[in-house]
Order: sequence, then structure tokens, then C-alpha cells
Amino acid sequence: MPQMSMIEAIRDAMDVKMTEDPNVLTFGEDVGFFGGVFRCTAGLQEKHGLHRCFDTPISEGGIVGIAIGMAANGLRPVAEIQFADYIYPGYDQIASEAARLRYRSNGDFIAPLTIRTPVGGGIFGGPTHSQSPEALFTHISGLKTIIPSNPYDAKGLLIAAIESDDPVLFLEPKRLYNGPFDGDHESPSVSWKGHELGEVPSGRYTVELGKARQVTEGSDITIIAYGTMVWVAEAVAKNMGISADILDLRSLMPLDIDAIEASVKKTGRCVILHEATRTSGFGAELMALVHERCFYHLEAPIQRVTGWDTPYPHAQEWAYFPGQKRVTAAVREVLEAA
Amino acid sequence: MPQMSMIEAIRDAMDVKMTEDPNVLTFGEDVGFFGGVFRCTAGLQEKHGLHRCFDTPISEGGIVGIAIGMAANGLRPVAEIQFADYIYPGYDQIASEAARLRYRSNGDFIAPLTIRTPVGGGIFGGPTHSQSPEALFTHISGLKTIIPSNPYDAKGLLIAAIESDDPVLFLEPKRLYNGPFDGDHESPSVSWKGHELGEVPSGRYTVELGKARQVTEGSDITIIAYGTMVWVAEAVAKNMGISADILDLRSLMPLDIDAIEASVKKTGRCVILHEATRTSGFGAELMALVHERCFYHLEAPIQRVTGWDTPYPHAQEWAYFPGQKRVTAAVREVLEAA
Amino acid sequence: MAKPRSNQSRLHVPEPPFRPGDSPDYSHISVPTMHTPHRPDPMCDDHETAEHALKLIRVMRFNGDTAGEWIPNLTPDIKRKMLKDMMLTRAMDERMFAMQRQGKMSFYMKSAGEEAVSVGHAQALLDTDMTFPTYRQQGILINRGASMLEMMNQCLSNSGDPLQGKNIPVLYSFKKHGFFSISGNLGTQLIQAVGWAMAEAYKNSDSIASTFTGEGATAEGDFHYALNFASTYRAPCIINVVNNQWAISSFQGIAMGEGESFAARGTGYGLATLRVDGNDALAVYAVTSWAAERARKGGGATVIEHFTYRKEGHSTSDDPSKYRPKNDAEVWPFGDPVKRLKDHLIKLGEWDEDQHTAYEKEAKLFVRETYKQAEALGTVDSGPQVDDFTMFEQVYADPPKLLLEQKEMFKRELG
Amino acid sequence: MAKPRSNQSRLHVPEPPFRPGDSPDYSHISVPTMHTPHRPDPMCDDHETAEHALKLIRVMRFNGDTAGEWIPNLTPDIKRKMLKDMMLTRAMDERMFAMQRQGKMSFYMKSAGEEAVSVGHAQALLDTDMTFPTYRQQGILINRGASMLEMMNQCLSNSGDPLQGKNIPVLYSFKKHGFFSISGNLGTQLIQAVGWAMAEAYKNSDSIASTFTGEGATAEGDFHYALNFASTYRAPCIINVVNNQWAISSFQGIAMGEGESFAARGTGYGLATLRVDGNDALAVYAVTSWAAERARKGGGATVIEHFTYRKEGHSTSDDPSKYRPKNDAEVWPFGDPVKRLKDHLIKLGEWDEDQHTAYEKEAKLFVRETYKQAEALGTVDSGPQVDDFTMFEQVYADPPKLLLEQKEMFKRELG
Ligand SMILES: Cc1ncc(C[n+]2csc(CCOP(=O)(O)OP(=O)(O)O)c2C)c(N)n1
Ligand SMILES: Cc1ncc(C[n+]2csc(CCOP(=O)(O)OP(=O)(O)O)c2C)c(N)n1
Ligand SMILES: [Mg+2]
Ligand SMILES: [Mg+2]
Repeated sequence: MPQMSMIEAIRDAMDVKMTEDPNVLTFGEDVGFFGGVFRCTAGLQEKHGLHRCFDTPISEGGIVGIAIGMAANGLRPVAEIQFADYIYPGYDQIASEAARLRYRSNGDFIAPLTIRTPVGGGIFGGPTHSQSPEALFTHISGLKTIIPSNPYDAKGLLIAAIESDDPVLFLEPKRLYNGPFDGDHESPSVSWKGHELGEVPSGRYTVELGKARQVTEGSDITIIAYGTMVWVAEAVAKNMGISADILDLRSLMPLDIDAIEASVKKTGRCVILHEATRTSGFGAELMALVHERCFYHLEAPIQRVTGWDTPYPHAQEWAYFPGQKRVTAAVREVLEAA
Repeated sequence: MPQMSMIEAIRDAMDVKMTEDPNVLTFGEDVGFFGGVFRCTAGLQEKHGLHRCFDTPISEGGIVGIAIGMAANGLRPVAEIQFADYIYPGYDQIASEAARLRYRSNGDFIAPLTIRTPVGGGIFGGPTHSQSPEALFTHISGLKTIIPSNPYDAKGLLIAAIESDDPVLFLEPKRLYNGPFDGDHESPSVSWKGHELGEVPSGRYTVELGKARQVTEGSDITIIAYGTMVWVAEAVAKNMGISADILDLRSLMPLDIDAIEASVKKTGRCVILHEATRTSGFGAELMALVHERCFYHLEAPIQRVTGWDTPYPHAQEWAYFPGQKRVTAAVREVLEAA
Repeated sequence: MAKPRSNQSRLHVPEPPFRPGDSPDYSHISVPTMHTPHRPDPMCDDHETAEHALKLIRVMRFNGDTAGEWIPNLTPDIKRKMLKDMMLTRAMDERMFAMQRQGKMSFYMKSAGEEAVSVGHAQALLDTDMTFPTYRQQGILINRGASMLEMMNQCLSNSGDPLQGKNIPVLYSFKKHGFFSISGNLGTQLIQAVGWAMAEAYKNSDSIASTFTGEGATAEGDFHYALNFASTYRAPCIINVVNNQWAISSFQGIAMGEGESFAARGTGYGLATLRVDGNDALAVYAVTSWAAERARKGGGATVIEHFTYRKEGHSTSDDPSKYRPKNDAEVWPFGDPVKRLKDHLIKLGEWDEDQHTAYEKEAKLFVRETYKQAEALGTVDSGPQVDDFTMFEQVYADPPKLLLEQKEMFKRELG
Repeated sequence: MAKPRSNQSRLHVPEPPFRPGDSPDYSHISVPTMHTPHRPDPMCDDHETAEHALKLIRVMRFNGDTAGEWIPNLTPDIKRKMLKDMMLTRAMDERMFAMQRQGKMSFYMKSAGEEAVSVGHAQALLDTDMTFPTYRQQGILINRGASMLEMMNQCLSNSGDPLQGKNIPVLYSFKKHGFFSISGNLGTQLIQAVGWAMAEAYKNSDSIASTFTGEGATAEGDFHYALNFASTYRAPCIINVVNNQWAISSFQGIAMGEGESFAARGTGYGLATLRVDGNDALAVYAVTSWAAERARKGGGATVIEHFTYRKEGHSTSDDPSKYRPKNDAEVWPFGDPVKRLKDHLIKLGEWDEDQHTAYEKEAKLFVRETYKQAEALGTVDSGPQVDDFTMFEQVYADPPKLLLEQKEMFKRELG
């Protein structure tokens, strides 16, 4: 099976779909000739033509706006927003338009577009290259929000996103682009080469939107995570030597609530992880759902481990990032609670 | 004491501040000569001059943008966004700029502006005149989010917002503008006239940002609400004849977590209400906080009663609105749970 | 002109020339009669249209004659159709307004005074061209033969509403008539239309997109996105700015500032720019044909400013006498669009007063009968209604489990 | 010019004339020598500047002579200061770039080739005028005498960083030098500057605001907001578009489309518009003085396009040889801004090669010494560092309880 980094897997997903479906095209800032600042579209213009992979003006609202018009007109646009931190000028077009077009026209028009954008910290990007704004999108009915944690899922989910008749926000944890990251920034970086999840089939395959991945099976505790935090969770469980059910959500909306419910009912203990700001983060929703469904099975209060209620600082990046230490402490507390 | 509607109280707050502080000014779409589509600024242009209360182009991003520049330059702008449903073109200026200016400049520049905007349903406004987007703002560190439920609080909170050195989003439940509303749309409308909370002192006074109002004191259950839902909660408790601690949050961020914690620890039961879309609504955060702090005191799972995960429909407005029936059922379940 | 109101600071805030109580006098607005600008080739360099952004293209004089280079080649039949469409649009607007006042609808928006813009424009497009209208181009639907019953059902949110009550009155969606779902959020559809047009070019199709905004909403970022992207990708589209002088209570100078026209906004982007007398249906037809030809042939987008006047309130929620003189509409120097086309047809000998009165009656009757049928299908709060559970539909193509659960919760709520 | 690359559809996508491997030839860009447009009165009607949006205002010829109506009245001392500021800016940029390459900083952005824009502009403003710069106007700080040590501390996020590590390198904030906090979000400060300027007018002050954007970021909605609001309220400000030909890898034609200049964008808004040779420090000074006078006297805003060239990569994360010919910067026909001012001063007899070499050395030395001091205060990952707990500060004026609790959580985490 071909070995791919997450960047390559994402590129391959677009390549497969562009090859198979003339209605698929991709565009965004620096996406064309240059191939994207993270190289996710490298080579696509040369292979598929100038009109199928091209640069746009620096205008996130405009990018989403044309994608909606194209999608309503039968195309399957994949728009790149260079960093999720810059998605806000396009927020109105996403929340008021892409997500609402089907509803307000009662299905007369639809907007099957995909918006790809890198999220998360870990590259010293400071307040404007590190954000994880997923919760601002999970509150928007009509929109799907996806976040892969590895090359295999990234390709399969992105193909499923492009094929979905709903608008999809596809968040790419930039810290995972070139390899898994367990939150320990002091140890040498690892690459996807040789990693099991870096084995990516060629051609078309999909990973269903709305199904979580069971990372490890265990009985002591459920750890719910997505994106970069999946790897931190795995490292913590391993280092602590505990038997944890780790769920990689992959899809925040639609959510695999069945998997979550089953796991917490089994373990009775739950920790929720995300990198985003704590207050009103997606962890709050997860906690609410677990509380509502598993209250009588809980043996300890759920805990969430998150970024702080501050912008993502530059120099204090690792003090902000919810690394193994913070996660371990929470897991320990939850395990030890009566 | 003067009797005021919520509209009058809001207008009076601006009038008091404009009279007392030449740095206070207000602007927005139709705010000037006409006095605002809900009449909240009626008469202010005539009284204080064209340069202190004026119309703007239809450009929510521009409105927030100039407010930031003015605020950084020593003024205290109060910007109106005509409906909260139209705030999204200004989202980037609010989330990336107003909320972040102090942080990213380490206090070198600040943005003490107030953004007023009507929220909520109940006027057959359909998908684009009914939204309650508070959760999209409570996730933004650096921003304060306020929502009054009556004229007295509205005036005191708005004055406090204008005086705050932080940017404040001031949400006005439009269904309460002219009178309290208990969620029963079939009974005749009530006005603030003669209502205790319609008694509004003249001149300057403040209601502290971050302090909840104890609406009723009780021992059976805690009902956490804000905006229109406060009145629904009160009606439900009364009709059910239960002894409820009803908290009107008034301020979502900063949050009166002490009041919440004390109440739930006392009652052991909790229902959370909001009109907004359920998933990733502010109710999720409230539920998470109560869970984290009061887990061992809870005698039943917390429930939230909310709008649905759909846009706010037009004809089905009352099927969407979390009215007394929906709230009563939840309160009953929580009370009856073992 | 009225004197500017007092302003104690150096901050300049523009004000309309007249306010309630003033006697409006528009003699400062010159009404060009013969000197309508020349008609360049539709594939001309955009520079050649820079002057057109500041002038006013007209075809009909007030006496019903036509003059200048823009006279379109239209049969009397088509002109009569246009007149009738405009009259029908007006008749429907009037009825619906009255019914809203009787509490049958939550809301309504008329297009009185602007019927030539929608009808003249639609008449010059092909059926395969997608329009992206605002809430004041119902004339497009009338011109394209949409079912008035369906339109009324939408406004009433009744059991026959194609949108099943999901949206507020007037925010139609008629894909089958090339009429894009109207957004309640101003401006957003401008850039979507550009995307639609880019898709047409991408597919090597001949169709184009045509999008509308009020002059007030040109201040939104989407207007800039639309002009910019249309320019960069030479998108085959028309960007129409309907300058009806008023946003809600704000006069056009708030959006315009020190600019001279809304068409001129396009000049800096290298787009073709035309400014047309929007009360002159033939001129609207003429500029639309020009722009459509340019777009179809690969010449890119045109910004058209339709200079007109909003004769009535912004919507049923508005009372214009609060912010402008009561007789402002009457003294507005460009006349009424229906009367102007009528006078022209009469001058041509293709129409007369009797026919006009007869069709006025016919239109009224048709509207009344259609409304009756519509009301029989219910209104937003009485008669047969949309099933409440439809509110859970069309949120997604495939609804997530959490949403399906909410549907169950609602079932339990109903007991 | 290179032939356009293949495109199998009618969708037009603009491409730069040259790509890696091509031999760039800019002979199609005319370099105006004597025919610089005339200088109207700063309080002229905005129309009088429409042609200026399409021409190029220049003061210095390549031989060091000055010509035309825009020659500013500057003493040799001031010109020498400008030259030195430019040289110092460049010396600092070079050092910081090298230090980033050595891993001392996470990131850096040079302004090579654009020093005349920032220095020439700043020199023509008053100290009370607030500038809203992007990350490529560090020359403003140098010109206004900011402490280079503080600037370097910011870039290093060290213990002396005035921003205490909160922001990435180069995104300075120096209120005391009239230098607004730079946002990482492109475009946003344009409309904020208009608000700042409106506040100056509101307060009846004489100060103005001056704001910057790259040509690429003019595509953001904020650019439109800025032009529109500046026009409506006649805000006393200057809106500078630095057209350095490149966004990151996108050439200026992506943002420009079929337009002819970025200055021309302002024409449709009724703003004054000037286009200047941005490599000509005296011309930049001249147009800035003109626009500042206009703004200060109540004439409203001016859009200035500074036509220049980004000589190096977009940032330390970029490699321009991937998307443009390696020697593109060298063949760019407008020369180097430092050399041009130097040649002029030499021609005047107010500077010579020895002085130049000496100051080059002095600047380098000063930068090196200052950098040493800065590094002694730490870097982002070694030496004395910002206390981690400062990350909880300056989120709010008065931190909410939930945030204070998080601070406690973090304390516990550290053990
Ligand atoms: C984004 C947004 N902001 C504000 C509004 C509220 N609003 C509805 S119509 C209107 C005035 C529009 O004026 P104009 O663009 O001139 O169109 P007209 O009504 O004159 O046709 C306003 C402010 C809205 N619908 N959307
Ligand atoms: C809103 C936003 N979108 C995208 C980016 C990423 N980005 C940073 S600089 C840049 C290019 C800017 O080009 P230009 O405006 O020409 O300025 P220059 O770098 O040439 O000075 C881009 C796309 C950003 N910082 N902010
Ligand atoms: Mg209008
Ligand atoms: Mg640039």
C-alpha cells in the first residue's frame, strides 16, 4: 500500500476526485501554481489544468461565496482557507448561506461544497495561525464539520466530504500534516513514513462522515478526542498503562453519539480533550451529551482538558497547548474519583 | 420612579451616557434621523447632534470596524447591528479584532466598544430575524456577552457595558422590547407599564456585568435562563407550583458561576433554558460547568431545553420556540428523577 | 435644497436634501432628454463605458417618443407583454400589501415604482440565465411565467407553500424559473452569482448569471467580492444595483458618500459600467441585452445602476413619512414606469386607454381570484397549515441522529 | 511576454507574465521619466485626480536628478535622515532574517525593496498622526525613532518583549510612536483607521490616520468598507496600497483582475487617488504630504498606490524561486529605493560613496550590537523568557472568574 503523509493523502483525495469527476475543482489563496502554503494542492494545476486548480484573491468571503454559487450550479468545489484563523471574513457566507441554502429554499437549491482549512497549534504560529474554531461551526445547523487525525482517514473523509450533498467544513490539524504528534514538543518529530495509518490505498475509498474511530479499546475510562489530541490521548494512556477506550471522533457533526454513549456506559468514566479555548468549546457539547445520556453510569465527574480562555499565545505556546501533563492529571483524577 | 419599556430603558441608558460623556456616540443602520427600526435611538440625534447619533452604510463589518478605531482612539462608541442575524459580516472584526486588540498589543491599545443587537424569535421573523447567536461569542476570549431580560437591568447593564474597558456584545431580546413574554403566544401581549421591573430610575446607575439576578428563590430545582426564557421559566414554575431557584444570568461572559454553583448545590436539580439551537449552544457550557462543579450534589441529570438544530422556521415558529410545554416537561422529569 | 442640519463637530455626516415638512424640489437632478450617451459595441474596452457610469441611458422620452442609440428592436407584442407584466406585478403587490394589513401575512414588500427594472431586465435574458434577485424583483417571476398561486402560497406560508413555511414572505425560490433562492441577508448573493457564472464558463456553457442589490447593500463586503472576482475571472454575469434612492430610512448618500454614481464603483475594477433610467423599461431592456451579449461572448461582467425610486415604504413594517416628505415620490422627476411604457405604446398606436383600463381590471381580478385560491390553502395562522414536523426537514441531505432525536422529543412534547 | 498556459475551459484565470525558467522582460511596463502628472491643489475636486490613479508620480530620475511638479521642499539633512532610515531598516531586516535562519526566531518578514514607502511616508506625517501599518512598514518605526532593541525583543519574544511573547515576530505595537498594533489578519486595520480618523474629526483635532494594505489584501471586504466609510464621512485619512507585485505566490493580477491600477479602485468612491513610484522616496514623501494636507483641511481621504516590488520572499517561510524567475527582482525596471535616494544625494553633492559605505558599516554595527543586547534578554526558546503566566493577562481589563480559575489549574499542572 502507498505510504503517504497527511498532506499527500489530502492531495491524493482531491486528485482522485478531480480525475473521476469533471465537476470537482479546487481553489484558494496560493493554491494554484504554487500548490498551497502547506503544499496540499501541489501538482494539481499542472495535472488538471488552470481552470480546475487556481489562485484566488485574498478574500475568504469571496472564496466561500463563489464556492456556493458553483456548488448550486452543479459543481463540487473544494475551497481552501489558508488558515482557519482567517475563515471569519467568510463566516457569513458559511453560516448564513452555505449552511442555510437547502433549508430556506426547501431543497430547491443545495450547496455541496467542501472547505478545507488547517487548524491547531504547535508550530509557533501565535494568535493568528493556531486557532481551532470548530465550536463556532458545530453550532450551525446544516453544516458538517470533519477533522481527521491521520492520512488514511484524511483521504477517505475528504472524498466523502466532496461527495456529500451537504456543505462540509474539513479541518486539518496542521501539526499532524507531516507526522503524528503526541504533544511532547521536546522529543524529535516523527513522520508518517512507516506508520500504519500512513498506509493509504490508491484510488477512491471513503470513510463515512459521522463514524468515530476506536483508537484503543479499554475498560477503565473513555477518552474522547479529535485531531491532534487523539495522539496525546494515546500517549497518555500508554504511559499511564491504563486500559482506555479512546475515541477519535473524526466527525463532530454528524456525531457518532452511539459510540460515545456505548463507551461511557461501559467505562463509567470520561475525559474529553480539545485544543480550542475551553469556554463554549465543542467539549462543552460533548460533556452535555455524555451527561444527558450516561448520568446514571458515571462513576466520576467527566473532565475536559482544553486550551485556555485566551488567544493562542506565541511564546507561551506549550503552556497553552493541552499536553500530556495536563491530560494525565485529568485522567488520573477521573480514575481516582470515588 | 419613571416607567419605561425596554426600548425606552435602552434609549435612556445611551441618553444618560451621551449627556454625561462627550466621548459616547452611537451609530448603525437607520439609527440616526429615524431612530432605529426598533426605535431604540429615537430622539438621540435631535438631542445630541448629527455627529453623535448617525446612520451608517449597510455594512456590519464596517460598523464594527469604525467602532474599534474610535474606541482605540478614546471614544466610547455604541454600535447597533439591526438584527443579530446580520452580525456575521462583522464577525471577523469582533472576534479577531475587538476581542483581541488588548491581548495582541499587550494592553498598548484597547477597544472599549459596545455592540447592541436584537436577538430571539417570537415576531414571525423566520430564519433571518430570530436568531440567538450568543454561543458564537461566548467562545471568543476577550469579549463580554450580556443579555438583559427587563428594562431595569437593560439600562443598568448597558451603562455598565459602555463604561467597561472591554468590548461588550449587548444582546436585546426583541420579544421583550415592549413587555415580558411568558412563551404563550396565544394570550394577549402584556406591556412593561405597571411592571415592577419597568420601574427605571432616572440618571446613571449600573448593574454589574457578571452578576446573575435571583428571580425567585426555591429549594426544589434550579432553573438557569437568560433573556426571554427567564419569563418562560417564571411562568412554568408558577404554573407548576414548584419552589424553584430561577437565575437570570444577565451576563454570559463574565459568568456568575458562584451563584450557579451555590444554587445547584442547594437544590441538586437543574434545568437550563435557551432559545438558540441546541448543539453547541451556551446551554452546553452551562451544563458542563454545573456537571464539573456539582456532580456529587446532583440528584438527577441536568436537562437543557432549547431551540432545535434547525434554522428558525417562519410558519413553525411556535413549534421551534422552547415554550412552557417543553420547559414544563423537562422540569417535571428532572423533579421526578430518582 | 434644504440647509444642512447643525453639526457641532468636524465629522461630516451626509443628509438627504429633504426631510418631512420640507417641500422637495428635484430640479438639481437633471433629466437628460436627448443627450443619452452613445451605444458602444458590447465587446468594447471597459474604458469606453466609464462615461456611461456617470450619465443616464434612456430610450423613452416623457411624451412617449423614443430617442438615441439604445432603442431596442422589440415587437409591439413584446412591449405589451412587458407592460402587462409590470401591471400584474403592481396589482399583486397591492393586493398582498392589503392582505398583510388585514393580518393574513406576517410581512410583505412591494416593488412599486421599480417594476420596469425587474420586468425589463428579465425580458432581455434567456430562460437558462440564472437570476439572483433581492426581494424587490418579483417582476422577474411574473415575466417568466411563474405561478402566482405558488408565489402567494409562499407569502402566506400555507399548505401549498413550496417552501413549506420555512421562510418569510417574498423570499421566493424558483429554480425552475431561473430565480435563485432569495436570502434575507443582504448582499450575499452577489458573489454567489459570480460563482454561478464562473461555473457556466467552466462548463463552456453559454448561460450567464444576473444578480441584484439595492444601492444600500452595495456597502456590504459581498459587493466588493463580486466586482473583484467577476473582474479577475471575467465571469459571465451582470451585477445590477437598483438605486431606488432609499435603503430603509437612509438616503442613497449614506451608501454613496462622495461618489457620483453606483455604476462608477465598477470602473476601478475594469468592468463595463452602465447607468440607466430604471423607470424606462425599454432602456432597462436595452442595457441588459448589451450586458448579456458582452457576458455571453466572453467580455466579462457589467455593473448596471438602475436609477429609480422606491415609491412606497421599505416593507409593511415601515412608514416612510417618518423620514421623507410625503409627496417625495410624486415630485420625483422620472415619472412612473408603468405610465411611461403605456404612453409609449399608445403613441405607437399599439395600446389605448380602454385597453389599459381593461387590463388593469383583468389583472386585479386575476390577482383577487388567485389570492382566494391561495387563502383557501391557508394562511400562516389559520386554515390548512404546513405540518410542524416539516421544520426538521431539509436541514441536511441526510439528517444526523441528534436531529432525528429532536424530532422525537418534539413528538413527545406534543403528547 | 510568456504565452498563457493551457486552459481547457472558458473560465479565465489570470497568470503572471513570467514563471521560473522564463527570462523576465518588463519592457512593456513603461517607466515614465519626465511626464509625471501635474500636481493639483490638495483641496481639488477628486475628479482632478482620476488620471493620477493611472499614471505614476515620480520625483527622482534614475540619474539622480529631480523633475516635475511634485519635487518636495526638503533640506539635505532630512533627505539624509531618510536615506539613513532606509539603510538602517534594511540592515535590521538582514540581520533578523539571518538570525531567524539560525533558529533564533520563529519567523521574520523583510521589507527589502519597499523601504522608501514606509520611510518616505512617515517622514511626511506628523508625530500625532496614527499609522496602521502592515508587517512591511517597519521603516515607520525606524523613522520615528522607536527603540530597535524593543523591536528586536518583540521579534525574539524574550524577557524584554513589550508584548510579553503574546504575538508573533514583526507584529509590533507602539502606541507611543503612533504605530497601531499590527494584526495578523490582513485588511482589518483599514476600516479601523477610518474609525480612528472619524474620531479625530469628531474631536475637532487636526490629526489624521494613515493605513496600509498590500495589493493582495485589497480583495478583503475591509478595503471596501474603508473606502466607503472614508467617503461617506470624509474621514481625515490616507489609505495606502503597497503594490509590491506579489501577495505570497500570487501575482498582483489575481487581486487586480481587469483593473488597471489599485489607486483607481478609489475613483468610484469619490476619493482622491494617487499612484506613486514607491521606489522613489521623495515622490512618496510628496504624495503623502499632499494627501495629509487634504485630509487635515477637511478634504477627505486619498487612496495612494505605492508601485514597488517585493525583492525577497514573502517571509522566512517562503521561497519565491518556486513561483517567479530568480532574477525577477533584478530586472524590475524601477531600481532600488536606497540606491535611488543615494544617487540623488550624491548628485546634490550632499553625500558620497565613502559616507555611504561608512554609514552602511555603522548601521550594521549598530544592528549587530543591538541584536546582542536583545539576545542577552533571551529568545523564544532560550535564555531569560517571558513568564508563562503572562499568557493569562490582558485578555480582559478585569479577568472573569473562570479565567482566574484556569490560571490556578495551570499552576497545579506545573506542580
Ligand atoms: C446583512 C443585512 N443587514 C441588514 C439587513 C436589514 N435590512 C433589510 S432591507 C434593508 C435596506 C436595504 O436597502 P437597499 O439595499 O437600498 O434595498 P431596497 O430595500 O431599497 O431595495 C436593511 C438595512 C439585512 N437584511 N441584511
Ligand atoms: C485574512 C487573511 N487571509 C490570509 C492571510 C495569509 N497571508 C498572510 S500575508 C498574505 C499575502 C499578502 O499579500 P499582500 O497583501 O500583497 O501583502 P505583502 O505581503 O505583499 O506586503 C497572505 C495570503 C492572512 N494573514 N489574513
Ligand atoms: Mg434602496
Ligand atoms: Mg503584495
